[in-house]
Amino acid sequence: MEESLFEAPAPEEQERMVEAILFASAEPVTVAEMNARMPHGADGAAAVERLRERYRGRGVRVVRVGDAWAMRTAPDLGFLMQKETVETRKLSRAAIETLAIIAYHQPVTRAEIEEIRGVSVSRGTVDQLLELEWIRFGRRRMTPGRPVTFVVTQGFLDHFGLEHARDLPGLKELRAAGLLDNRPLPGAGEEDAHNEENQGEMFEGE
Amino acid sequence: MEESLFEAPAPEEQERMVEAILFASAEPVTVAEMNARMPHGADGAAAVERLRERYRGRGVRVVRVGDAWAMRTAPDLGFLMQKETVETRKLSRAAIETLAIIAYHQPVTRAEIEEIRGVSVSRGTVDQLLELEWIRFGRRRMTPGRPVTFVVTQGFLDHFGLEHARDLPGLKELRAAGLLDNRPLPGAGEEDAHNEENQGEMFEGE
Amino acid sequence: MPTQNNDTAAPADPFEENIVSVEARRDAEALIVDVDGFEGPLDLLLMLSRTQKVDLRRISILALAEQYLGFVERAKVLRIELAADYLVMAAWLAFLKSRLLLPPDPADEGPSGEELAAHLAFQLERLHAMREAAAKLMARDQKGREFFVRGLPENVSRVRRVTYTATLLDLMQAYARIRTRDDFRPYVMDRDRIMTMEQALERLRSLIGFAGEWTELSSYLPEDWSTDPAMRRSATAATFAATLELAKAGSIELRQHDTFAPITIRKKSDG
Repeated sequence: MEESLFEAPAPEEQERMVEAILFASAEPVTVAEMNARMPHGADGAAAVERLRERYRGRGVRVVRVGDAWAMRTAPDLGFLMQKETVETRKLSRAAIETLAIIAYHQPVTRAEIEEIRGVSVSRGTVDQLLELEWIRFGRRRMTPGRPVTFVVTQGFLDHFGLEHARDLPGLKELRAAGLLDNRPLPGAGEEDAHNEENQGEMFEGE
Repeated sequence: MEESLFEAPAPEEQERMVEAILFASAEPVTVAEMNARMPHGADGAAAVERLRERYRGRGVRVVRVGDAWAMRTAPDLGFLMQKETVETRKLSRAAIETLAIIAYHQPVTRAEIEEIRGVSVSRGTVDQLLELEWIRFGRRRMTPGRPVTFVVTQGFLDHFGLEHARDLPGLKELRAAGLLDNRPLPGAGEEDAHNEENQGEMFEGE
Repeated sequence: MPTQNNDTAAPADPFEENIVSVEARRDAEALIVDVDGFEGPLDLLLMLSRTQKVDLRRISILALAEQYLGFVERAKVLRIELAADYLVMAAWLAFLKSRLLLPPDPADEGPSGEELAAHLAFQLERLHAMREAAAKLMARDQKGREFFVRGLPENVSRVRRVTYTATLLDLMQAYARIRTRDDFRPYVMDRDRIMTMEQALERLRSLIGFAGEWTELSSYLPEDWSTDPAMRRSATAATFAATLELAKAGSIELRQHDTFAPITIRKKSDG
């Protein structure tokens, strides 16, 4: 193939380019935009039509959205997509603190968690962590009242990319790694923790 | 061919399904997850191999990332994507070197990183790499003090387009030259008890 | 051809003779000025080793040690402050140099000069190799730079499931926050066996009216506070502070005959 400064890329190459552009774009892309991004002389309109043909009957389709183009999964395969539409929210501070205490101190009773956090642990917090399958009940403690203990699960280890909870760095290591600020964290005071608890175990959205 | 109520979908249909699943996800998807989402009896591993062949030479590729798979645009078309480029935080030289040492020597302790670089790992370097999710904690080393170790993640492989940690550039040569050995200072005691463990664990899993 | 890779050919004055060419000398001077640019002694040694222009595996550690010591010497002349680890390395290299130059003492235990030199050479080679590996790594095609992920989020399903997520950093920071909360607490006294000066003052005020004669200070301590040593100390200090306060206000007089003698107080007659 001849290489020229002003020669347009081969049709197959233009098709590849449109394919990559549509795949990576966060928004549907107009033909004008494609042409602007491709080398001089490329014909986005023709390329996108060929691409649409190529994807006919595949698991992914090239679809027209207004005067722009986009790639979408085939509608008949929507049942496979449930996992892609989960909404993720950040855990509340109460929940993450409770989880951290369980991870570092397991097996640990509710009373022990409360002692470490300095505030009572609401039912909702523990329920949520149980529901997420990040914690489970451990063996009962052989002390008066035989309280249940909590431990972290395999799901917890998977989520946090750990092989074992004992691989979590200790306080000294956190400090050495610079993960522990030596200045007060915003709102690290105790009244603050109480406040939060009073407001109910609300989950902060992202 | 067996007749069954739970017969798996035809191979072409399985390929379409894997195509849709990979296409929809920005993150790599494991074969186990594909199988869990596809109808009973489907073979994600075989389907994804066929899909990889189909996309060979296209503007989008099917790539392996550890034990997972993902779709990514072809690297030679990067020039079309200027709009998509997210300006990533520039890593310091210390962070880049620390990352390379973790990748090539994993699992590696902080003390070993410092020994190799000849300076202490500065505050925030490890923090930054953890935040990028390029490194994570590995198993604790079974030596006095049981120090935590660092290993690279699937996110690291994904970012640098590596199938496995063993595909790191020049790894074999470095190992052959003995440059990945943990050689203690002569007369500095037998701190190399973990050497064996080191070699065994290297580039296993993930 | 390398000029300095023979360990036995040590120049008479290493600080002068070590740097042969004008170019190398200029390089070395640039090093001095740029000392802040180095990440520690090993980094500096690696840079110095380049002036030998040989394969790192064939480098002369003796020559390198001399270069380094020369560097430290010139830094001293130029009154450039070197960090402690540079000086530690200098001391170690001076030791290594003497080991390499002197015939081995059979009574001497520990590794030989050659073994130590070989280890240093290994460290330099390894650091160099890691730098090259890092450069190769960064030169690879990277996500978001050469290749890209799917840009358009899928919205095909009506099924919405909320999951909660947290990162490892969140977890560790939460734990650190709890465990270090006490560090950040404003300073408060929460020992309970403490008598405050206010308490002592109140007690003294009510008692002092009866003290027309000189009375020992210790007799003013509350009875139940004199048994426990910790409580006695606290009560004594508080009561003494309170007497000073009352003396300042002019309501009592205060005297002590000798160092460590008992302190006595009495009500000021016209107070």
